[in-house]
Amino acid sequence: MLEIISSALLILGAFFSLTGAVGLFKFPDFFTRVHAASVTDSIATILIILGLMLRSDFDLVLVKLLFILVFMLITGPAAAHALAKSARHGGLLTLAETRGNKKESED
Amino acid sequence: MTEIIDLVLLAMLAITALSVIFIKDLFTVVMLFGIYSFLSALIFVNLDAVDVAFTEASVGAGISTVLMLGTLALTGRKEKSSSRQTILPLLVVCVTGAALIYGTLDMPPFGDPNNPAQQHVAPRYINDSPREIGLPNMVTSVLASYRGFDTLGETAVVFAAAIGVLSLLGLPKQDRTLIQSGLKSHLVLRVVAKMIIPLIVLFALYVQFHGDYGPGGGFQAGVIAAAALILYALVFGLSVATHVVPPKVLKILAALGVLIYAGTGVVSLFLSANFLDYSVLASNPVAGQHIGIIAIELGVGITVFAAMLSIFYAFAGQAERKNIQ
Amino acid sequence: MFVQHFPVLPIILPLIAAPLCILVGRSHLAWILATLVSALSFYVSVDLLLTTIEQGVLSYAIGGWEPPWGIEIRIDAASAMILSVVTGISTLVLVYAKESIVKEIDSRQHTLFYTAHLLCLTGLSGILSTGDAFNLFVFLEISSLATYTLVSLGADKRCLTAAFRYLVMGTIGATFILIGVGMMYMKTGTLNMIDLSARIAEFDSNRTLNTGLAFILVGVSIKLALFPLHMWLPPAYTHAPSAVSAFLASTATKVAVYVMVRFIFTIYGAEYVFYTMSMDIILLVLAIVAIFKCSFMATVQSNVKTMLAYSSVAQIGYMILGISLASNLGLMAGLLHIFNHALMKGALFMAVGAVLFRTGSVDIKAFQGLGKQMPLTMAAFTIAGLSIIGVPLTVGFVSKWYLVTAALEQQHWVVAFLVLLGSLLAIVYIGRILEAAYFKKPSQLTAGKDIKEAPMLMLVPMWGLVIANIYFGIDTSLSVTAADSAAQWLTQAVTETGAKQ
Amino acid sequence: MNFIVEHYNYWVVVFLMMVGFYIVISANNLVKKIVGLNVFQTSVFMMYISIGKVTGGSAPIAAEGITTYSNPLPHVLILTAIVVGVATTAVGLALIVRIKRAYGTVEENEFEHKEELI
Repeated sequence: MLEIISSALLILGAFFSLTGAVGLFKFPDFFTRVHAASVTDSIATILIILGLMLRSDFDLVLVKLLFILVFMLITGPAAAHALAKSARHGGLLTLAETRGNKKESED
Repeated sequence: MTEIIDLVLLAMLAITALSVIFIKDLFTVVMLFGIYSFLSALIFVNLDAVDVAFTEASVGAGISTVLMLGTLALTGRKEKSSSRQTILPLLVVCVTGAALIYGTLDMPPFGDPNNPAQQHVAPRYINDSPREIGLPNMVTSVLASYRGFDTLGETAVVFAAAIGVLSLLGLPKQDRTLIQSGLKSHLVLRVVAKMIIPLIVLFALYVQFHGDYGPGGGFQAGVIAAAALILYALVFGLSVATHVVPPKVLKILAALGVLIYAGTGVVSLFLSANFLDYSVLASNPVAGQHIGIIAIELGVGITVFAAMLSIFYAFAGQAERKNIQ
Repeated sequence: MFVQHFPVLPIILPLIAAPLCILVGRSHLAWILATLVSALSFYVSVDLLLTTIEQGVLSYAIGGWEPPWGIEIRIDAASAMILSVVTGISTLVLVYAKESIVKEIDSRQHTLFYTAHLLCLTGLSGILSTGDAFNLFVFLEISSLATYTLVSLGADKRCLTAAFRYLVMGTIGATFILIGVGMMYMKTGTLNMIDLSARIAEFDSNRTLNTGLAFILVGVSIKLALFPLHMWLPPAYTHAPSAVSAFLASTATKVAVYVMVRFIFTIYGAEYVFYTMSMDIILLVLAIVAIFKCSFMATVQSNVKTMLAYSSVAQIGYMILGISLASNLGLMAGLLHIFNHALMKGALFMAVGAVLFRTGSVDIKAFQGLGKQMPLTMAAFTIAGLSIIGVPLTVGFVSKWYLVTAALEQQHWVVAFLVLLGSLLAIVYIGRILEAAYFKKPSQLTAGKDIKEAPMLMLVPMWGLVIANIYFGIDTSLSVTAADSAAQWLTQAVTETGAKQ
Repeated sequence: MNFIVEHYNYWVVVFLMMVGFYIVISANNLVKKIVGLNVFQTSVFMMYISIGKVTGGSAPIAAEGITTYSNPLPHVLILTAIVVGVATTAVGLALIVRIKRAYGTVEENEFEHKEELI
């Protein structure tokens, strides 16, 4: 039973990593790409680590995985936030804004 | 299965390396190099070299990349195109490559346990080191005891690098007034950094003292501890960091680490054994080995921590100088 | 009680003294410490030399682990001889440096200079003493890193690009050596040099081992500045502080030559290198081209330090020439020239450093009229210069003599002739300086300046070397005995491995 | 075919070495040269680690129930070599910073004298 749940979690995690990677390529501007990348950081890692935890015995490995999970949960979003914020700080505009600007200049 | 993972990783490495040649944006080049390091760390794990992977990830992808980015901040991120001829380098590289391929023709098959490399010296390390040294991690046993002299040399190299960078760039002065620079507006980062830095230092200590049983050891621990303070300096500003760990102290620590290592060897001289023979450090040879290894790993850890951090300070000090000007 | 630990002392004494220099902080204390430790290492090395000539090889197992599992320190006559040269020159250079670096290096960096010098000494001693191929790489890198630092301490900004070029080429060389050692390990499963030689002797010819040797030889050739891989050397020696140039020119490349000798004769065996792979022809040609091309380059330089640097590359050609003759006598001549060249080049660079100290320039114009203004310095320069040319009663003559004899022994008439012809070029480039110093009026560069003789602390080590130049030129017993027993030991190892086949 | 399976790892490593070496000697920018040096060295490390791999082996940390271990010796050598590599990188980068300050450029073709070319 645990085996099946774990497999499902792992596959789901792999799926989200893949979509994150595709998004990184396909999305049009920086901010949407950061969003796609942070999907890999957060949900995919959570799912994969949970899947691995279900597979391991109740021992030190489990605890280590738990630590990694907590660590990822703290650093992942912080990194994405820092990226987006510095981009904003550096004057990068979102896609909607650049489009808006264009329209204004055309008008 | 291992082979497939290996192949995929090798292909990714090749693509990364090739793109470094053609990309002119140096920031991207450095990032690609970080990726290259991480990928090779994965290959090292795949080839059972966990200690090496750990080091490559913390050094190649960590410290080296940070230093390269620091340099870029001072030198600019665009490579200018040049009219340099590319034929001669290409020729040299092709000759070298041909020689290497020629060399692989007589190489023993990959992964065969009957290879000469696996036959002569190595079996003793694998079979006897748990008994002779008393540690499960054979890499630590070989590193610290059988080939302890190499590691002493390695510590001296790190120390020499610190001396080199200090003589080239000099250390930043410790300001009397605290200038709160760094990422002032990033509240989220400051909070997260405050949460994480103690954890990183704790992890470094774990790696330092658990290196005898699992992957890790003085070198990796030193780098991780230095990384914690580098993060601190990045988020809260260099001048705050120099108040926590003053540059002068780092200089002394770097020297002290080498002295601890060499001193351990000298102690065994005075106990009328050969240099770096730890067996005489306690009445029981295995216990002696253990004491010796803990002592020298501590020496390595201290030197690496101090050297890496002072190298970072030197680069960061240059960057601050440039900002002020 | 320490006698049995003597083999390891030349490495660990400077290694411990280097961090101590940082801890003591004050530059004159660091100077005293560094000089004392260097002198102590010199004493130990000479003792080792006398012991090895009498008793043969000394082996010392680091950590008590017997080789090939542990790292072995292995001192034979060849390594002890060069070890004595390196530690001796280091001591003299340190005495000399006290005054010399005052004008060339920022006072805040004096302690760092002594530390880097000691680390460099550690690396060089380690290369000479170790009996382990990978350990050699580690010590090579210690000495290299320290050398980059030392070169970059120069006063002119061009020392930076020189040091960077040296760093890039040196690292490529070291990585090539790493590749070669890896290939040797792959085929033999060991890293200990003696063990390697026994196991390599089991192969007739092997493509992996051949490639390994080729990579090691190219890597070492970069380190020893064999033509055409010498491009890093002239700028590095020109722009480094004088004390550093004097030390590096007389030790660093010599140690690299020793590494080449070690790999050719001890590990692979002359049979394998010279007959299976016919490396002797390649080395012979490169050596002769080096002698002529670089001697000629030396004759057209106006910067005297650059001139001496090119002369160094040419002199390295003589050493490689001796090795490539693949005979006992040739190897002995090569080793003897390592010893002798260290004495001459050390003295020459020290004299030029003294001129720089007083006149502030090393352009050939600055030398005009110095024969009267700095008589002692220029006398030292003259004697050492005559030694480079190979005038009798100097050490230069002794090494040329043995080199020519070795060439004639092999019926290489042309080579013998070319060696003598090379000396003519040396007459030209040394002669230019002597002419300027003794027969020309002071130029505008130095006119009006009150130029005095160099300070005592610079003259004493300089003249120490000059006297050694004359002493070993007349009484050749010690140097020739040492070189002879070194060469015999090295070629003996060859016959031993040959016997195993 | 067997030969290829047994050696492909070394060949890819050789290719990586060539790429790294090419970057070192052809790059015009000094920082890129250092990156190339690192790529070159890392590839050599991979060759060593490949030497030590034993098929079916596990990481050389003694544990119950494991009989085959990979060879720990190359791992030790490469640990040392990685450290040496980062030390060289640090000194090289510090030199670049100083060169930038002294010359105002880190592009090789912008140095004035031929002698200063690297």
